[in-house]
Amino acid sequence: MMPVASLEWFLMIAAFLFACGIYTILTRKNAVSVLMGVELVLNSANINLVAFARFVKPAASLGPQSVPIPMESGAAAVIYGAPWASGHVFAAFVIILAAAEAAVALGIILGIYRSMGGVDVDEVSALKG
Amino acid sequence: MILTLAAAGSSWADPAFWVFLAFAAMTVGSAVLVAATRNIVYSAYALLLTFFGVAGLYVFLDADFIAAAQVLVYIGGILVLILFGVMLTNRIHDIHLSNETTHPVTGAIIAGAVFLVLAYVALRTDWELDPRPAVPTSQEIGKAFMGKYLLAFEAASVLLLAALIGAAYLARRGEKE
Amino acid sequence: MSEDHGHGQGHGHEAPAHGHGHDDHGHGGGEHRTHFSPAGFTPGLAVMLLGIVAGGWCFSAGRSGHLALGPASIDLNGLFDAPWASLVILCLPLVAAFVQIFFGRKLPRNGDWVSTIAVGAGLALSLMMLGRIIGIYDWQFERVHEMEWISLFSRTFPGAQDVVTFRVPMGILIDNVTVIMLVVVTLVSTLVHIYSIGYMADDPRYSRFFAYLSIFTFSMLGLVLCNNVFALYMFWELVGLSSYLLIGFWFEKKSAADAQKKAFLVNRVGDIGMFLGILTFFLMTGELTYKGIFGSVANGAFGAQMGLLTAAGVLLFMGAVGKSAQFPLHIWLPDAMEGPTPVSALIHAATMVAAGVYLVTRMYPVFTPNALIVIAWFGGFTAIFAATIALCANDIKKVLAYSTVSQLGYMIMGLGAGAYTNGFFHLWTHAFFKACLFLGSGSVIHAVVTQDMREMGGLRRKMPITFWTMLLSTLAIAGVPFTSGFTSKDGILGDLLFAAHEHPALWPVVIFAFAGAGLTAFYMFRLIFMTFTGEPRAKEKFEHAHESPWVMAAPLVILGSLAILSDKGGWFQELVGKPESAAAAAIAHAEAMKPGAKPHAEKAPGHEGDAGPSHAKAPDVGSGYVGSLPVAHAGANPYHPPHSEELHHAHSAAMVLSILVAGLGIGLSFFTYQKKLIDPAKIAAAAAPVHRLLLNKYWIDEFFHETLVKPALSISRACSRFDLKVVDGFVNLWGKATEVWSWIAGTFDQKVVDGAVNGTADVVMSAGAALSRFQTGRLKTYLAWAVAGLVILTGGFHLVTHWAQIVEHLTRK
Amino acid sequence: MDLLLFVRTHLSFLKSWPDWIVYVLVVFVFAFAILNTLVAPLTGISTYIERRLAGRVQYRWGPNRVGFRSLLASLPITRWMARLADKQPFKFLGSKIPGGLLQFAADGLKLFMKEDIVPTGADKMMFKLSPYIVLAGSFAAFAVFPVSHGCSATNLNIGIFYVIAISSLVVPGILMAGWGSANKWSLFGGMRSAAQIVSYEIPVGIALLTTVMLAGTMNMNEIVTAQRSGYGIESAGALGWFAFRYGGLMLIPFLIYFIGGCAEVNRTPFDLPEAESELVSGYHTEYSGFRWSFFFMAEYSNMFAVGAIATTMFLGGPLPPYPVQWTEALFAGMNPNLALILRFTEGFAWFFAKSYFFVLVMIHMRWTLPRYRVDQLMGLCYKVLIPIALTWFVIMCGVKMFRMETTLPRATAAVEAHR
Repeated sequence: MMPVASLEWFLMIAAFLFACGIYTILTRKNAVSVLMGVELVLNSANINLVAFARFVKPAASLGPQSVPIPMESGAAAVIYGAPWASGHVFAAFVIILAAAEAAVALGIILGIYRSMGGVDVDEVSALKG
Repeated sequence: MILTLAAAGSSWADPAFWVFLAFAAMTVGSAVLVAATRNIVYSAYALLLTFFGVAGLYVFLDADFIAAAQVLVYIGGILVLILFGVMLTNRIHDIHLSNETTHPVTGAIIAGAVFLVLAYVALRTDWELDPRPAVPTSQEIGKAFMGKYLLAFEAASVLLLAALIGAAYLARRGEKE
Repeated sequence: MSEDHGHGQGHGHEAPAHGHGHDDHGHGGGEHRTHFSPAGFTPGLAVMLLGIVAGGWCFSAGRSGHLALGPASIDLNGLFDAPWASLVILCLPLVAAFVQIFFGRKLPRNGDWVSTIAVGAGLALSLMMLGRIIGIYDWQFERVHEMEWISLFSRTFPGAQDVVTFRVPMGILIDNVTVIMLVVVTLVSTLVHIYSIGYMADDPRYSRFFAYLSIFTFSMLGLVLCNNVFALYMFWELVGLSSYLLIGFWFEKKSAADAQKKAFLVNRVGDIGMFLGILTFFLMTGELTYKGIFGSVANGAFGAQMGLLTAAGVLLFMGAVGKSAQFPLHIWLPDAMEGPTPVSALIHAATMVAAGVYLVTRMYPVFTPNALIVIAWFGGFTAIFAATIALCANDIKKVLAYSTVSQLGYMIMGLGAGAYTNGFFHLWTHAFFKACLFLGSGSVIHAVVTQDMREMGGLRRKMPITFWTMLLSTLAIAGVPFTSGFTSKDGILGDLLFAAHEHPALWPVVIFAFAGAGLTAFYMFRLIFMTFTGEPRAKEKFEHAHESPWVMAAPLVILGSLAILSDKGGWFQELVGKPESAAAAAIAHAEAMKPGAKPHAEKAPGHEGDAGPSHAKAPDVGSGYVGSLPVAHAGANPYHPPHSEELHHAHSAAMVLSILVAGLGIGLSFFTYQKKLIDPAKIAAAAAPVHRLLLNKYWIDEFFHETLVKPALSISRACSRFDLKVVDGFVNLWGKATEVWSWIAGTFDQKVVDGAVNGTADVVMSAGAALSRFQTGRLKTYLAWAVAGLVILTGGFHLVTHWAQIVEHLTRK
Repeated sequence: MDLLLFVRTHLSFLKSWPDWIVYVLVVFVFAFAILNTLVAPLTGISTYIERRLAGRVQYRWGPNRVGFRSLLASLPITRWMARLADKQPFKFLGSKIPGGLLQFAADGLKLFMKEDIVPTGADKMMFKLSPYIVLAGSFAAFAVFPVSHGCSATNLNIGIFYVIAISSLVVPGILMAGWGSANKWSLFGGMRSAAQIVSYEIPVGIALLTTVMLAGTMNMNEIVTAQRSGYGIESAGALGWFAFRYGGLMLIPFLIYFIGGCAEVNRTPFDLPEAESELVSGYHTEYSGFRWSFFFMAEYSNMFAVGAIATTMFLGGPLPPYPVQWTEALFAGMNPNLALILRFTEGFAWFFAKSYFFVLVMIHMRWTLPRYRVDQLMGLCYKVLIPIALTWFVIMCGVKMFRMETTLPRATAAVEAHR
């Protein structure tokens, strides 16, 4: 059976999260809240990925579930997993990257805080042309 | 727009749908809080709610593994990091950590425009759906990780290691100076 | 054990095992010198006997198929059906090596016991396996445990047919050859470990030495156990690496460091060939496992290109040439004697140099007749060649080194001539007596702190155990009857004679072989006489001489007795059978492809060998071994070949001849060095050029230096000169031209262009100043612009294009 | 058996009711019932045990005396009889009646009675919200524990992963408490605790991952089923438990898990967050009365949860040490309902016995071991536990790959066939 809500619901929620994230990134001065905005954006992307993986018919280019290969000792097969699993895998990758990104970003923010005594991203404009 | 959503085959009679609505409302509302509150710690905890709501949405998408991963990584890891960041980069003693905003109007305009575009795309496209029963996902995800995406998987592990070292280095350097 | 270790410590002073870069001749600075006292040996003997009993127990346990522990009894039938036994044998030394490297210094006794016990356990298991295969008693016995190691795929979707795969299997192949090699490696390695406890005592890098020994043992075992050429190559290189480490163990000595580098580089030369061979086989057959390669070669993977198959075989053999120090690449082995003597015994006598022979044995089915003839020629020439050099060498270890080279030549020659079993059999016997000889020489060097035989003599009285064990081994290597060496060497010679009947091209090799046998007997007994008998030439050294501590003597005794006993029982000839030649099948394929060609393959030793034309499948029992099998197993080997007449004749002839030449050599050396009837100096003077030739080892090193090193240097020098003169000159010329032109251009530029340019520059500058206000350096601004652009690109574009529909749609709602 | 499924199938009178009522019933009523019949008593019993043990260890009489025994002993009739028997009353009477029961009740009463203080300057909302989050985080894990044979509140196929994930909800709660109650010590305590829990999740996760890898599933019921047999023996009993499988190799992950678990529940020797000597009382310094008791309950239910996870993943969950197949064969002959009840009771009893064993061990640890230093704590986690856990995970992968425990029996037949 399909989920109780249709695809559009999830897409709309994701879009809203995305907008909120963009707004947060654009308007906040505090670097940490900018980071929060980034997390929101990533989450919305994740929702889209998983939603598509659940609802939409997977493309043929995602390949078969498994490919048999000959082996001396018994038969074997290259397992590719179900085609729709790709969406989930991408979502998992996004989560992994988010973790890495948060760690590094916090490190950077601490460095900024130490060096310039504040975390206002508007003061951090060394790239000014 | 809501009309379109309502039309998009959602059974208002199903209690599960109301639970879904509750989760959606939680997600959206807390996202607004994240964007709007003056107090940064509040927005951090609003973010907690958002993450939790998103996890709920994953459950409604039959993505159990991703839901658990969401809770584990985002709430258990990233949110804690963010809270640490907040508490380390602000004077502790004042409760009402200021978190002022700049150019809210511009931001609102741009964000609104983005939302409109995305919503338009989401609602106007006719997606090629395939109705299929819900299956436990973790096994398939594991197969995909170990099979098709093995290289990406290893690369991700290396990236995590690099991030670990880099973060530790960045955080430590201040002490040396 | 501990006080005996102290005993060994006491001698460590004058042992050449000095870490601090002292030369191998060391300094004779020892105060208290205990001469050989039997009392000191009693615990040693006890432990030794205990070890022998334990080994025999393991062996018989494997033989009977169940390990009786008091009431309980473990069923050993499954020994080969699971990889764990082999894996334990393989991994124990590795673990020991790690423990040694990381915690060696902290452990009691610097942890020598860790490695020793690890290798000893491996020996016990290997003996069990040996017993098991003798219990099973099937010359075709084989077990493979394989797993997928690397597998890469091309992703051409959809459809699985066109998925190109590159797969490297990793696995364990256990058959009789493997098990026998396991026993050789672990046995010699264990004894050498024990020996080193005494020999390397109070070396500053004591534990490190044991770690290296264990690493070597590990890689050698891996080389023996693996079931595919890929892993074979890996462990091959690992073996080379550990040999590198051990040769240069006293790297403070420049000579050792040089020898180390030399060994490594020379081996590389061979390995390149081997690698090319492996690649050829992989490209042609797409297989990496032995079975796979043989199978697809037999199925005509090479099509009609028998030349390519021969070339591939010879390329593979190049690896063996490098490792087993065959003629062109033998130069590293004598220099490798710079390493500690246990290393020489373990690596450069018994095991590693045998790796080449093992390679040829393992890949035997893919060698075409022509390749085999090439191999036989290489081996035979090396045998005689090294033997001649050994005649004039005065360094005791050098003599042994050259004898090793020549013996390896024998093995290779035997394999090339189709004496599969006896070639491999000679590896087995040679491992023991040559290890014994080396350890004995080590104990001699340990006693009189020199390696020069001219300063020795009359040591028999001082060190009886060393003398007797070395004498036994010398008898064996000289091929005196009733010794192991006699059986194997005579088997090789007999098969060689037979093959020569089949194959005229092998007659010179036969000459080489017999001459080499005689020479071997001569110089080996020369060594014995010069070292142990007669009057001591260097008095004070003789005074200092003493028997070695039992940790060094016990291995000598065991190996010495094995030098006599290791050929008895005839089980070997029953277990090691010549495999079916894949090359023959390939040739048959090729013949089938071009009809009307005369079947040349029928007359190839590699094809049907010495077991008679009708028995290509039969195991090689060339040395005429028939009986002396347990009756229970008499029927166990259905492949027992009928005796072919000419084979029998060949073997009786070979026996007579070899005994003759051996006796001749022994007698000569007896009269020369014992009775002094013949003065070697006179002969040397008589044949001065030959003597000089031999003394300088045929100037091979110089030859290589002249032909390879110098040309390389001069070529590079020439290249650099060319680069400096011609290329740079050209460039500089252009530079000049450019300068001139640029001066012209410059004047034109300043006068004419700049006016225009400055105008443009002003415009650009103002524009840039205007635009640089966008570059606020704030991330947000950039993001804002980016997102706005996105929105405009998507939404705006869509609005513009689909305006009508949108209006219509909105109005419909 | 899944709770929703169970209700939908077994309670037939619900069939006629509309769907959403059943839903609400299950979600709220049953969950509520389970929490109040299972979890709250758990914490109660744990506190009771802790009090008594602490009393014994510290030689405090109260916790072992305040109870029916002394009540009875204080009655005049009792005194009179005691005088008759010339014995001390509490020795004389009710040696069967356990003491200290009332202490537990008194604790509860005290907690009810206490005034609920919200410090001025504290962030009201945070301060009030955090206990609920912490409690929810620690109780939510109970949803998937296999309390008896194949019986858990819900049969999640990612069970253990869910437990690890949901229990990380505690961390923000604790930080919330620490930050909300405008107090340095609370904040430090909260951050310490958060850091500690987050760090120790790694070795714990890896240790559990080892079991998951060996069992091949994350579903806790299936993990329990995987422990019914081992060493190639069909009905292996305790031998089949993962802790004792593979020749005891798995004892190391077991130990690592238990150490990490103790650290995750912030108890001595890992109770840095509430180190009285340094921080007054850690993140719940400012809390009092029932709010405080929420943290209290959360701690005890966490202890039980750690025990339950250890039981399920390493000690066969509801499986008895004797081969469960025996009792199954025994029950097979009975009337099915009776068999169902008996079987349920057996598993339930064993599960709780094992889990409480761990609770006992933790309590003993608390009253016997001194406290770690912060750097020692982190060093233990990052320099000792994580490397060992990782190494062991790889080792167990190898062990599983070569199927060491099943090769030996297979071998003989092959050689016999070969000869």
